[in-house]
Amino acid sequence: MSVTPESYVALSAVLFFIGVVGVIARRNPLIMLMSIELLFNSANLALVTYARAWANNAGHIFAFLVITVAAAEAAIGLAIVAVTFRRTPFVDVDEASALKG
Amino acid sequence: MLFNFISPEFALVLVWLLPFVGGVLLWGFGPQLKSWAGPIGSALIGVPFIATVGLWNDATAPAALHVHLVTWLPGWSFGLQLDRLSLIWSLIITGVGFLIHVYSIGYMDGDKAFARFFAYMNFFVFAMMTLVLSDNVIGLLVGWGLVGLASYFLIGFWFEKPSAVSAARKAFVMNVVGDVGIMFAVFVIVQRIGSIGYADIFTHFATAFTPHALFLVCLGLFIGCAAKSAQVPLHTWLPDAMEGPTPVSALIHAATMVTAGVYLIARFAPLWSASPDAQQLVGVIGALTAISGAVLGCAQWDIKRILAYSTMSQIGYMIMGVGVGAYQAGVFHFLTHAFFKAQLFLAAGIVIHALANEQDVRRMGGMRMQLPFAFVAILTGVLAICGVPGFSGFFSKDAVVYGALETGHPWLYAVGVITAGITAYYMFRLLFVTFFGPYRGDVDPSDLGIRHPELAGTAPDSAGRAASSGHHPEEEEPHHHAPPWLMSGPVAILIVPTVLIGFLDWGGAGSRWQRFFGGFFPHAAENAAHVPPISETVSTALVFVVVLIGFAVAYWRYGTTAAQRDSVARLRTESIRMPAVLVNAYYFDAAFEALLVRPARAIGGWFDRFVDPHVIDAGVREAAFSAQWLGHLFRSFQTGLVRAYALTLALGAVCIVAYYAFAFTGGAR
Amino acid sequence: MTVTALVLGPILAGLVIYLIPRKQSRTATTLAAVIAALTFVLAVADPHAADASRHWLSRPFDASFHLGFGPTSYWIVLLLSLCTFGGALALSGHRSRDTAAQLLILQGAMNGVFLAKDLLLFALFWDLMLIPVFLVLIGAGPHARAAWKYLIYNLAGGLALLLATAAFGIVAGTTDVIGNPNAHVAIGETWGMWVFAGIAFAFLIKTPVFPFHTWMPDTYGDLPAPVVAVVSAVQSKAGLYGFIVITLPFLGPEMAQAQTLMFVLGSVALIYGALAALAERDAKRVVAYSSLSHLGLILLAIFSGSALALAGAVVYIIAHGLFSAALFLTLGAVEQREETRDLARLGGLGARNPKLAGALMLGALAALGLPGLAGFSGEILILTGLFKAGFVWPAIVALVAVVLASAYMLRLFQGIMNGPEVPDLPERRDLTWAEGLAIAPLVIGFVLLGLNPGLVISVLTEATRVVGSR
Amino acid sequence: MSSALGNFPANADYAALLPFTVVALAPLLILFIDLFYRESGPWRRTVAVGIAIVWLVAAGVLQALQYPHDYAAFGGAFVQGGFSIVFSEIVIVATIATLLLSIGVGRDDQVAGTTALLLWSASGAMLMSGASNLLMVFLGLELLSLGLYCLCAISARGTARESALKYLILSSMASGFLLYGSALMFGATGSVAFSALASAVVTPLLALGAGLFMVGLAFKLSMVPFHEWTPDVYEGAPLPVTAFMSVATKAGTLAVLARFAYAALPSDHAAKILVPLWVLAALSMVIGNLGALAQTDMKRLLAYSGIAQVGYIVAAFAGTTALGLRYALLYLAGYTVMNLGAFAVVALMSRDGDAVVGLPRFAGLAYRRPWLAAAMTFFLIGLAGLPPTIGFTGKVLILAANVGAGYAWLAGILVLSTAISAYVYFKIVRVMFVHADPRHVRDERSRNVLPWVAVAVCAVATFVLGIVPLTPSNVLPLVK
Repeated sequence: MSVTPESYVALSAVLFFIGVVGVIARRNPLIMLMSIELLFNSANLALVTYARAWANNAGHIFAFLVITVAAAEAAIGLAIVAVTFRRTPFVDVDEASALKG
Repeated sequence: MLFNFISPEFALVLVWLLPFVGGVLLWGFGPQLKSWAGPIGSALIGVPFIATVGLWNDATAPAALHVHLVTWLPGWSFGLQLDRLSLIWSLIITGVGFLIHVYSIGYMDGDKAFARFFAYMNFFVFAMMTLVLSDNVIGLLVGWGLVGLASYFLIGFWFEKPSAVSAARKAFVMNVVGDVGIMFAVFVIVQRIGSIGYADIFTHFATAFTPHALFLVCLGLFIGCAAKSAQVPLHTWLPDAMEGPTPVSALIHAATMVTAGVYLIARFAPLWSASPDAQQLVGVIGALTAISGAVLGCAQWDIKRILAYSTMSQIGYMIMGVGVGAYQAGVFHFLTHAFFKAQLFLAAGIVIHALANEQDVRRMGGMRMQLPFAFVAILTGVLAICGVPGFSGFFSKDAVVYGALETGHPWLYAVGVITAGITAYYMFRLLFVTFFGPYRGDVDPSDLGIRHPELAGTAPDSAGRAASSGHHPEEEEPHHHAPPWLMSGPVAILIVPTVLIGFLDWGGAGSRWQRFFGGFFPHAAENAAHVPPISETVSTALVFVVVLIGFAVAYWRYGTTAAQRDSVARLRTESIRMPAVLVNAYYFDAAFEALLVRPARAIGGWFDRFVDPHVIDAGVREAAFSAQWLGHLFRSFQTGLVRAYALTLALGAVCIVAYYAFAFTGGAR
Repeated sequence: MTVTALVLGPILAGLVIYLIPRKQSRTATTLAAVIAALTFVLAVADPHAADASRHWLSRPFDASFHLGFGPTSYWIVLLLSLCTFGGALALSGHRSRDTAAQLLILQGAMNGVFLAKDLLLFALFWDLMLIPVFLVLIGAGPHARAAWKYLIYNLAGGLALLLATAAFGIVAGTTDVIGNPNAHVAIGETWGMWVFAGIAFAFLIKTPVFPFHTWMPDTYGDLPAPVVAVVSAVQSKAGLYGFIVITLPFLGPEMAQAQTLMFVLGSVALIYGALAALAERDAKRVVAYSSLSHLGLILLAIFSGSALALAGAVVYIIAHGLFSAALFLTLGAVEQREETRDLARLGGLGARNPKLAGALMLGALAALGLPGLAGFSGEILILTGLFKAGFVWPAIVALVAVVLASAYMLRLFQGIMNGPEVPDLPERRDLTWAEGLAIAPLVIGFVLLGLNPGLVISVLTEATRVVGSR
Repeated sequence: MSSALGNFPANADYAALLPFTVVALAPLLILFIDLFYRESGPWRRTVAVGIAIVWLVAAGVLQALQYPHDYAAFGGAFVQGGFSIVFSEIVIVATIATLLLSIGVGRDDQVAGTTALLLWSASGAMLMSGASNLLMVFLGLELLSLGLYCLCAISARGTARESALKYLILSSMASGFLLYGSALMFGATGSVAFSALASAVVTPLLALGAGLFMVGLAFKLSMVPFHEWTPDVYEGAPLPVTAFMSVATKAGTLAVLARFAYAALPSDHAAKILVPLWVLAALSMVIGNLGALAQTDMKRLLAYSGIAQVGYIVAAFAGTTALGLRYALLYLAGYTVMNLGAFAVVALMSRDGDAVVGLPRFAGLAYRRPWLAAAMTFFLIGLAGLPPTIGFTGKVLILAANVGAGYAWLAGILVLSTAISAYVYFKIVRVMFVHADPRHVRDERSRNVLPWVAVAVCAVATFVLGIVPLTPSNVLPLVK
C-alpha cells in the first residue's frame, strides 16, 4: 500500500479527535493544554500535507505561524494555570467552578 | 297674536328653555336662594304657560309653528314644532305643572333640599316640553330619556332611603328599556326613510315601509310607550315610584310623564292606523293593563299606591283608546285624567301631610271632619274618575270605551266596562276607609292586620319606605292642621276643570273637541266598516249601571254604619285574608328578579372573578412562568465545569458537522 | 411648527419637570397643567397647521418624520390636552412631581401617535407610549403585577406592529402614507393578511378588545386616577384610530375578510364588559369594564364599513374620551377622600358633597348614553349605521348593552353617593376648585358634543371617502 | 496579485496597515516610558492611559482618512475599506471607553502592562476586521485572544484567575476548531485567500471546513450553544475587560464572519452552507434572553443580553443582503454604545470601578442618584429595543432586512425574543425606581469620574443614532 495525502489527513483527523477528547476527558489543566497543542498540531499536519499536495507555500507559512502562536498560547496557559492553582497542592480544573449559574 | 314685541318662534324657544334655565339656576344657586327657590321655580313654569296660551293661534294655524335648531347630518335636523297635539300637552304640562309647583311650595316647606326639589321639577318640565315640542323622532327620544332622568331624580329625591334609591334605579332602567325600543324604531325609520323629521316620515312611510317594517317600527315605539306609561309587563316601576314626594307623583306619575305613551301613539297615528296588527297588540295590552291595574288597586292599603294603580289602569284606558284608533277619545281621556288625577294626588298629599306622612289608609279614618276640604276634593276626584255623569271622566271614559266598540273590538269594550266597575269599587273603598269611620291612627298596628308594625303598606318592597317615612326630612308630631292656602289653592283651582272640562266634548261629532282635532288624526271609523251593535246612549247607561254596582259593593263593605263601627276588626280580617297573588302584584317583581337581574349579576361575577383571572390570564401567566422556569433550567446547565463546557462545544460542533455531512454528501456529486 | 411643538413641547417640558425638587410637587403639577393648557390653546389657535415633515430613511423603504393634523386626529389632540390638563390639576400625593412629568411625556408621545403621518413614526411613538405609563405603574402598585401585565401585553402588541410595519414598508416601498389619499399602496395577497394580522393584534391589545383585555382592569385599578383619566380617555383610542386611518384605507380587503371575526370579538366585548361591570365591586374597575363594552361598540362601527357608523365611531371616540376622563377624575377624588374604591364600603357621599355627586352623575349619565349627552349621539349614529348596513343582530346586542349600561352606571353612582351615610369613613370635603377646574372642561365638552356632534362630523367626509375607496 | 506573498508589497500596502501598526506599536512606547518610573503614583497610570488614548485617537483619524478608497493590501491578505474601517473604528471607540473605565482598576505599576495588553488585543481585532485570508484571520484572532487571557487574570478577585483559565482552555479549543476548519478549506481549494474560496467548486471537504471555521467564530461571538463560557468569564474578569470583551471581540469576529459569509463562499451554495448560522442566531436570541431572566449579577446579566444581541446582529446577515450588512453594522454600533454605557454605569457604582454589582445595589437608585438612574434607564430602554434609541431603529431595520430577504421566520423569532428581553431590562428599571430604604442599600461611588464621560457620550450616541441611522454607503466586503 502506498502512503497517500489522504492518509496524512486521516492521521491529522485522528490527532484532532484525540485532542478534543483529551480536553473534555482530562481534569489536569496541564494535560488539557497538551491536548490543545495536539489540536493545533493536527491542523499543522493537515496544512503541511495540503501545502505539499497543492504545491502552495501558504500552507507551510500558516504552519509556522501556528507553531509560534501555539508556543505563546502554551506560555500564557502555563502562567495562568500556575497562578490559578498556586495555593492548591494538586491541580484539577473541576476545582475551578466558583463561577457558574 | 299675543306678543307683538317678540316673534312666535322666539316665544316657543322661550317656552322650551325657561324651565331649563330655572332648573340650572335653582340647582346651582339653590342654597343662596333659600325660600325664594319655590316662587322662582313656579314663575318659570307659569310664564311659559301664559306664553303657550298666547301661541294658541300660531299653533292652530294650518302650518303649525316650527323652529329649526340644529342639523347633525343631512336628514338629521332638529327643531321644535307646536301643533294642536303638542299644544294640548304643553298646556297641561305647564298649566298643571304650575299649580303643582305652587302646591309644592307649601308641601315641601322646610325640607332641607327645598331648592333642589324645584330644580328637579323645572328640569322635568323642560324635559317633558322637549318631548312634546320636538319635530323629529330623535328629539322625542331625547325628551323621552330626559323625563326618565327627571323622574329618576325625583323618585330618589330622598336618597338616604335605600327603598327610594332602588325604586329610582328600577324606574330608570325600565324606562331605558323603553328608550331602547324607540331607538330600534329609529333604526328602521332611518334605514327606510333616511330622515328623522315627522314631516318626512309621514309623507314617505306609506311607500317606504313594508307592512313588516311598519309593524317593527310600531312595535319599537310601543315598547317605549309600555315602559313610560306603565303598561303590562313593564309597569312594576310605577307603584314603587310613589317613593317620591307626593307632588312628584301628581305631576310626573299621574298627570304628564306617564301619559307620554299616549302622546307617542297619537303623534304617530298615521303609522298605527296603517298597521292593524300593531293596533291589535296595543289595544289588547291597554285593556289588560286597565283591568289588572284596577284589580291590584283593590288590594292596596297605601293611599298613594292605590292612586298609582288607578293611574296605571286609567292609562290603560287611554292606550286602549288610541290603540284601537279612537285618538280623540284617548287624548281627551288624557286631558280629563290629568286634572282629576292630579287633584286626587294633591288632596291625598294634604291628608298625608296632615298625618305626618302616614300613608296607610288603615291608620286613617274619619278625616271627613278634620280635613273637609280634602274630603271634598277627593270626593269630586272620585266621582270624576268613576265617570259619574256630568263629571269630566264620564265623557272621556265613555268615549274611549265606546270607541273600542266602534272600531270593532267587542272584547276590549267588555273589559273596559268591567274595569269601570272595579274602578268605582276601589276608589270608593279609598274614600270610605279614609274619610269615614273612627280615626285609627292611635290603634295598635297589629290590630289592623299590619303584620310588621314598621311595615305599613302591602307591597313587599315598601318596607324601607314605610320604615323611613319615619325620618322624613321634616320631622314633626302628628297634629292635624288645616292646609295652608298654598296647598289648598291649587287643588281648589283644579276642582273646576275636574268637574267641567268634560263638556268640551258635549254634543257628539260637532263638539268643540271634535272640531279642534277635526282632520288632525286619520279617521277612526274608516277602519271599522260595520256599525256597533248598541248605540252610544245604551252603552253609556250600561257603563253607569256597572259603576253603580261597583259603588254599591264598596258601600256595603265599608260605607254602612255597621261597617264603620267595627272597621278595625274588618280591616284586620281583610288585610290578613288578602290573596298573596294580589299582595305580590302577580309576582312580576319576583319574576324579573329571578329571571333577569340575578342571572345577569351571576354571569357578570363569573366573568369578573373567574374567567378573567383564571382562564384568560392563566395562559399568559403560564407563558411567563415557563419562560422564568426555562431561564433557571439553562442556569442549571451552567455547572461552571470547564470540561462540561468543552463537551457542549464539541457536541455543538458535531451537530454542525453532521448537518454538512447530511447536506453535502451527494450535494456535491 | 405647531404640530412639532405639540409633540416635542410636552416631552421636553416633562423632562424639565424632573429638575424640580420633589418637595415642590405643587409647582410641578401646576406647570404641567399650564403646559397642557398651552397645547390646547396652540391646537385651537392653529387648526390648519401645516404638516411638518423631515426625511428620515430612504432605505429599505422611505420614511420621514411627518407630523400633521388629520380630520380625526385634530379632535383627539384637543381631547388629549384637555385630559392631561385635568389630570395634572388633579394630581396629588408624594410622587406627584414624577407623575406630572410622566403625564406630560405621555401626552407628547400620544400626540406623536395621533399626529404621525408616517407608519414607522406611528410605531415609534406607539412604543414610546409604554414607557411613561410603566414608570408610573411601578411606582403605584406594591408588587407591580399590573405594571408587568401592562408592559408584556402592550409590548407584544407593539412588536407585532413593528414587524408588520417593517413588512408594510418593504412591500409598499414607503411608510409615509397615513392620511394621504393619493398613496396607492398595494400590499397584495401574500403579505396583506400577515401585515393586517400584526397591526390588528397590536390595536386589539391596546384598545383593548376581548380576549386581550385582562391587562386593563388591573392597570386602571393601580394607576393613579389622573393618569388613568388620560390612558383610558386617549391611549385606548390609539388602536381604534389606527384602524380608521391605517387599515381602512390600505388594508380594506383584509378588513373585509376579518369582519366576521371582529364582529364576534366586538359583540362579545360589548356584553362581557357590561356584565362584568354589573358585578364588579371596585369602582375604577367598573368603569374599566364599561370601557371594554363601549370600545367594543366602536370596533363594530369601524368594521361595519358604513360611513354613518364610522362618523358615529369618531364622535364616540371623542365622547368616550371626555366622559371616561371625567369619571376617572371624579372617582379619583372619591378614592382620595375615602381611601377605598370598594362600592360595598362607600355610600351616602352625596348628602355632604353635592358638587362631587353632580360631577359623578354627569359622567355616569354620559356614559350610560343619556339622550342629549355625547355618549348618546355617538351611540345612535353608530347603531343606526350598523342597522342601515344590515347588521341587525349586532345592533340588537348593542341595545341590550345600552340597558345594562344604565344598570351598572346607576349602581356605581348610587353605591357611592346615595343611601345612608357610611359612618366609618374619614372626614369628607366637597370638590376643591382645582378638581372642579379639572373636570369642568370635560363636562362642557361632552354636553356640547351631545347637543351637536356636527362639531366633529367634519370627519364624515373623510369617512365616506375612505369607505368609498374600498 | 495572484497568490499570497507573491510580489514585493508596495508602499500603499503599508499605508493600509498604518492604523493597525500605530495601535500595535503604542504598547512598546508605553512600556518603555513606564520603565523610568521607580515609585508608583497616580500620574504613572495617567501617563500610560493618556498615551494610549492619544494613539488610539490618532489611529482612528488615520482610519477615517482612508475610508473612501478600498484597497487590498499584500495581495489581498489585508483589505482596507469602508467595511473594515467601520469595524475597526468601533473597536477603537470601545478601547477608548474601556480605558476610561479602567483607569482606576489595578495597581499603579500594573496599568502600563494592562494598557499594553489591551492595545494589542485591540490591534488584533483591527487586524481581523481587515483580514481577508484564513491566515490573517487566525493571526488576528490569536492576537486578540492572547491579550485577553492575561487581562482576565489581572484582578484582586480570585474568580478572575478561574475566568482566565476557563477562557484560555475553551477559547484555545475553539481556535483549534477554527484552525482545523481553515486547514480543511485550504485543502479543498488549495488557497487560503477568501477570494479563492469564493470561486472554488464546493466539495464536502470545503463545507466541512467552513462548518468548523464557523464553530470557531461562533464561539468567539458566544453564540448558543457555544456561549457557556461567556457568563462565567464576564463575571470573573475585571469590569473594564468585560466591557471590552463584550464589544471589541464581537466587532472583530463579526467582521470576519461577515466577510466570510458574504464574500468567501461560492455564491451558488452559500445559502446552503450558511443555514446553521441562522439557526445559531435564532438559538442565541431566544436562549440568551431566557438565560438573562434568571440572572441577578449585572455582569452575568449583560453577558446573556450580549449573547442575545449578537443573535440579532447575525440575524441581519440572513440572506446575505447588502442592506442586512449595513443594518448589522448600524446595530453593532448601537449595541456598542448602549452596552458600554451600561457598563460605565455599573463601573460608577463601585468604588474601584471593579466590584461585583448585583441587582439589589440598584434599589432606589432613582432617588439616590437620579442622573445615573436616568442614564441606565435610557440604555436599558435601548437594549430592550424601545424608542427613542438606536435599539429601536436598528431593530426595525433588521426586521425589514429579514422580511425583504425572505427570512420572515427569523424576524418573528427576533420579535418574540425581544418580548422576553423586555422583562430582563425593565426588571432593572423597576428596581431602580421603587423606593428603597437607603440604610439597607450599599451605595458606593467610584473614585474615578471618567466613566461619566463614557456615559454621556454613549447616551448621546444612543439617541442620535436612533434618530439619524447613518449606515456606511460602501460596506460590501471586498476580497480581491
